[in-house]
Amino acid sequence: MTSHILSWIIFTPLIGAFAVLFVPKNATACIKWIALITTGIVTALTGYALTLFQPAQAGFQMIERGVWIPQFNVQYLLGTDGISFPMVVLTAIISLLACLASFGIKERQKEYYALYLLLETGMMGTFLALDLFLFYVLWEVVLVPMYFLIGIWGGPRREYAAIKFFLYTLAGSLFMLLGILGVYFAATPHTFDMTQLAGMPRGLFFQQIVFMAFFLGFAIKVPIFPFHTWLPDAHVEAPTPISVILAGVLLKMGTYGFFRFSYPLFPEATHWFQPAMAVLAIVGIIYGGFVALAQTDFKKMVAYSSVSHMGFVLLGLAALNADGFRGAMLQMFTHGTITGGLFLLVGVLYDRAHTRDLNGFGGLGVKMPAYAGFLTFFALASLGLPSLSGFVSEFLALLGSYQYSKPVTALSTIGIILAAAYLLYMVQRVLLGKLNPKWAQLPDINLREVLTLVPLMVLILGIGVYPRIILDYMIPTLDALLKTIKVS
Amino acid sequence: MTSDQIILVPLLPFLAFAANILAGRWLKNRAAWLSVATSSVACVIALPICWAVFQGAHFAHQGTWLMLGTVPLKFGYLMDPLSATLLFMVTIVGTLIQIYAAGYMHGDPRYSRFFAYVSLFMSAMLTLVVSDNYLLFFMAWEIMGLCSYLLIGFYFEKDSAANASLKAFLTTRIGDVGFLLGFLTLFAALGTLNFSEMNTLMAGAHGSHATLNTGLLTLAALLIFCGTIGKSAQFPLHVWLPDAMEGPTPVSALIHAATMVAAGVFLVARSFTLFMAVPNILPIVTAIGTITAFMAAFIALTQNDIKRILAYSTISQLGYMVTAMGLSGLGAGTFHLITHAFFKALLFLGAGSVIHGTHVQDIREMGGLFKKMPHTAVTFIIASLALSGVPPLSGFWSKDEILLSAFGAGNFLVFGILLLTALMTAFYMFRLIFLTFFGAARNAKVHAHESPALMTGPLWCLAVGSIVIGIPGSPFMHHWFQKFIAHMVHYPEYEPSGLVMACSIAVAILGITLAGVMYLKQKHWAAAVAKNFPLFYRLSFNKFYFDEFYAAYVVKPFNALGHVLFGFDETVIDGAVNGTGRNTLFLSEIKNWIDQYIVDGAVNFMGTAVYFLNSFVKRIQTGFVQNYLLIVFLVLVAFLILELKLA
Amino acid sequence: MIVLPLSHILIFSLVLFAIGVYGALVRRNIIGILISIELMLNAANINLIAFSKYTSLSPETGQIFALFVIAIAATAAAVGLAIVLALYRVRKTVQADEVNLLKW
Amino acid sequence: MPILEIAAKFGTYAVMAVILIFALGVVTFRNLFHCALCLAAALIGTAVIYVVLQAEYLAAIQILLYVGAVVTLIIFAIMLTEHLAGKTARQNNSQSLLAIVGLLGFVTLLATLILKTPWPVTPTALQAKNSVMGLGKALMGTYVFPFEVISIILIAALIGTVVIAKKDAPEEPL
Repeated sequence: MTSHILSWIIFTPLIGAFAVLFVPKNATACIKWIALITTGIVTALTGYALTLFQPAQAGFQMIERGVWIPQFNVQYLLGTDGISFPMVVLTAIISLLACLASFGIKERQKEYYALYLLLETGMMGTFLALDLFLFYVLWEVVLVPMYFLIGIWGGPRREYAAIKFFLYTLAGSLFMLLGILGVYFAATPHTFDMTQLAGMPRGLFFQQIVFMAFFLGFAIKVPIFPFHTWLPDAHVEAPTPISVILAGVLLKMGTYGFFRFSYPLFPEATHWFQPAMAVLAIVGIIYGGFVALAQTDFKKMVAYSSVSHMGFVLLGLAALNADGFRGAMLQMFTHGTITGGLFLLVGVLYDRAHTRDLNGFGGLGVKMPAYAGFLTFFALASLGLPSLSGFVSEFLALLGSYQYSKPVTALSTIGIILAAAYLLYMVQRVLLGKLNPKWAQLPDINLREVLTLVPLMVLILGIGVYPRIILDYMIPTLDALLKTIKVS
Repeated sequence: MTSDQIILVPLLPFLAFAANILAGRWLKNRAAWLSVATSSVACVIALPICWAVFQGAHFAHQGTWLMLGTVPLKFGYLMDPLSATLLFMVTIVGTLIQIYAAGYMHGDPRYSRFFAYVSLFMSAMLTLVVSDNYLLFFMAWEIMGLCSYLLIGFYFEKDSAANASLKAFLTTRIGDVGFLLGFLTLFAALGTLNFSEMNTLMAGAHGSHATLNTGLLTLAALLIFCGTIGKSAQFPLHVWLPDAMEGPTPVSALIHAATMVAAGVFLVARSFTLFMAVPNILPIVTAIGTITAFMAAFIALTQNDIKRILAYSTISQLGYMVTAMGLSGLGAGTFHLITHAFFKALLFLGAGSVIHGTHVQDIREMGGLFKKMPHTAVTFIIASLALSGVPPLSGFWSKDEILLSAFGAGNFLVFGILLLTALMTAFYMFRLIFLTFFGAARNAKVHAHESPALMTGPLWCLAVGSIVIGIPGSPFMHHWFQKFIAHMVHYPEYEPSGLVMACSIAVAILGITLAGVMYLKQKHWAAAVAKNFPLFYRLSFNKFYFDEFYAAYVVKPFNALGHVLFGFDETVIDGAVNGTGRNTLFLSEIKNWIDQYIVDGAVNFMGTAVYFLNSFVKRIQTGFVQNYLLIVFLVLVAFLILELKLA
Repeated sequence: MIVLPLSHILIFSLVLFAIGVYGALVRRNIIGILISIELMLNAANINLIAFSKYTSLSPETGQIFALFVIAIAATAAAVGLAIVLALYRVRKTVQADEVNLLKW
Repeated sequence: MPILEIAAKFGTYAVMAVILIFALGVVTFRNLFHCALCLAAALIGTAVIYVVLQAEYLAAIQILLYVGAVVTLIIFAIMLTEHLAGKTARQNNSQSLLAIVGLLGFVTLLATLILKTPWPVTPTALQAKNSVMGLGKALMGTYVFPFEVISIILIAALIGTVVIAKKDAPEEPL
């Protein structure tokens, strides 16, 4: 099993999905536990892989190679390194917690959990595939269950949101497919193998074209302004656990793509595109912040805050230096945990009050003290309070971007102020002030919900206090990547 | 002795915080004692170390926290004269205030929560004091901001408290972002965030600016000073502090008078070598400090809320300290920081005691409380005398040092303004005292009573402190304190001047006398002044309209921009997306028409033709299985015959 | 061991098979058809065993296939009769020529 | 040629004839019940032929399975649909003439073919004694896969039969 640990991580959820399919649909308890245990096993496997992972080694590890379509030189090629492994860990944790959070879903549970587990397979595969073709297939695999999960279990405008999400991302991945084919045909011999493709020289013009194609695919997923409008709709309509997955993992697939494919494959184009990337990053940060400030829907506010926070990832990416990269990678991880937690908390409130209108709440801090504590914690983490993980990542991203451009950094700090403004304004509208008598009967957060949040809090606090626990896994790989880009 | 136990100093209150937040429901009233106990132990641990530093020792230790590029970023503690001084002050004042709070907050439903926050604050403040680099300093700084936010909004059911907490956090956050950018700039310029390393670099570069990027350093200093402006409530970001008085009074004493707001001044003191090394920055600091000192004192003249008067007084005194820093008076500023912490904490605690005893905050409803609350009144008057600068109380010595700095530097404009501010300080403090403690009771509904010993005890301790803490910096000890601080970094020192001292004493007595005349003897004078100088009165009473200005020109545009951009999102971007969708639908409808009538037409024709032919052939299909079977069989036979014939 | 010429056995089984086919073609009752099919299968079995006995060096092969055929025949009979019963329940008839849903 | 052998040979031919007669009975009797009995007889006769061909095990199976199980099954089915079978309605449809013609052609053709073909009869094979043990070994060795497939088919048929034949319960949402 050791030699195929990555395959096990990818396909265990699929096995779980099949198991769910063989359970009668009325045995909901059984279905839930199968799903939970499956995601638990995946987390355990990831933990086991963590012990096998060599943090000091820069290249790909635990490689699995198999022939898939020999005619086109397509391989079943898996591997991990300091960029993908933190994402795998994040996916495993978020999937497990979101699965626990899914226990509140009441209708069509069998289909829900089957699709949910399929989704996890897709996500894991996306982060672990090193063959471009395999990557594309798994990238698309994510799309399909997501479409159904939003479209069936979503809110009132779910069809619109699901179709919008699907078409947006599909349009993006179409460009990406073109890019992948371009890379494939330009390579001699034709190959999809990342380990071989990374070192090959390519013409600048070709790089620029294909970089743009990849960029569109990834930018929509991140999402980067102006491709972000699917995000608020999808988030608002999706059921809580799916929002968590969406914010926690799916958005990271875009920025992961930059790290894994765009940068090592097109180093010259990366330098060429650096200014545009930086500008898009600030626009995202500030724009997302301002729009979040204007929201009255709790979930939409968190969704736009994601746009702003993912801007910091982009900022770190645009910096093209060690600190920026570290900040971006760390921000990917921390944003997953923090925003995931915020969405869980929105869900907790929505399950009780059946509304997300921020102006309709007020004074809940009195009735729900524990909930208030959690919400305040995650809001503070999100606004980048030092000693919580969000601060470290934003600090590193800013430090990186500062070395690249001072005005960019100065402008993006507006985002930090805005984050404080919209998050604390949200806290004030929900928790503080006079208790709205309508909510006098709301029960406080329950044990299951607490269980979904506490691991995230531990991560946030742990990374915030001592970020090396995770940064040491990333640094060798990121430094190697930086060298690749700089040398070329 | 090893100095590593210094780590325990911030850690112990943090443990109290963790215990109170997690187990507050069971701890109930014991929460306070947990906080007080940890704080006291921290004090006991800290004081010997401080003493060692006072004797000339110097401790530092660090460990790697993060890798920046290839440079390790090390976190550690640094015990030098500056941090030892603050550590001494913070642990003592903090512990006393917490003891007081145990009495003051008695019976509050969120009692344990309160002490959790206060312990967290203590932990952060102590971390800040002992930290040896900007990043750790900033982290502690931000957590203090959080505690401030949480404690201002402690009575969050009140909308005013909720708003005040938000305002406080956001306003200071603006300064903090400047601070963040500031030390990023510093890192870019120097490659280090460590205070000691910075001091060494600055000292080495002294006189030869060529080795350092002066422009970048100036920018860094300016941005770092933004942090001070936000945290120490300097003009123009001072607006949050008066509103912060919505928090419980011990919080006002601890956070918004003695410690946290002083951290901004401490930041300048920490960065003093930087500020000294770059030109053009100190005048800005002086200007900001002077404007703040004067403006806040001027506003305090007409306020009626007991805590607000004290809040503006705090702003004004912080302005004094910043001015001192700007005039290169590191010793004077730090000295005033310490003395101010004692007497201002005392004032706030006294005010808290008054509020606790009367349940009103408006001084117009008080009066004649001296007899009913003797302990409170006496200690309050001691603190006010100290603040007004009456010798030999502590405030006199420190204020005198600051005035001397201005005088010695030859900056007579600043000297004059500071002197005027001192006059106003004495006036508004004694206006407050005369209205509160003397005269007749103006509101019959107020039934005042003296506070319990748990509260008056700390009052007396602080009163003693307010009296004696000035001694180390006074001529009686040959300005020992200033010389002690000067170990760290060299700055201009001035000979004590009798003229300055005389001016200082004169304005203090003048202010007190004026207040006495106006509020005890000739009571109609106050109204007459207000009437004759309506412009000044209104400016003062309405706090120079800062809040209104910010509301109209900052908050509103920000919100409006948010809505505009959201509208852009909804209409333009989504419009484009949905338009694409709609156009595609339209195209597909055209295609649908073609499909239906042209492509399908052809297909349907084929179908019709086949149907026509089939009407003959279909007769074979009888529907009887055995017919089919027979046909199959016969065909089989036929094939057999055929096959054999061929063979 | 009784030695008959192989061709005799084959002709016997051929006739038996032909009788079965006849039954399958002409019986109106579906059960009758099934019975006739059993006859045909029997004839085939005889052939299998005879061939294996006379020509092969491993006489088991034919027997094993005969076994399989018997097994399949049993299932066929069972399923077929079940269908007949279901049909009877629905249509109240077991006559093949009264069921002509396949008609044009 | 010993007399016993001749007798046995003719006995065999007689059995064959009897089988054919019973088979004709199977396809001609009007009463289905009689048909089933004829079938049983024909099957028993076939078992005798198996014995002649030295397939004793198969003969046993033939009787157990065919006569014991299948015929019983058929009789049950007949009885369940009895009130129709009891009426001795016309049992043959209108295509019997055509069928007979075709069949006669078929039989003639194949019979000539059989007689003309030089069958590669191996005398050694005729002498070989085949044991039940060999049969079992082959079944569990070479033919184990088809054997398993057959068992799956059996179980599927078993379930299928139950599903098809059971009375329709009131429609339940799946």
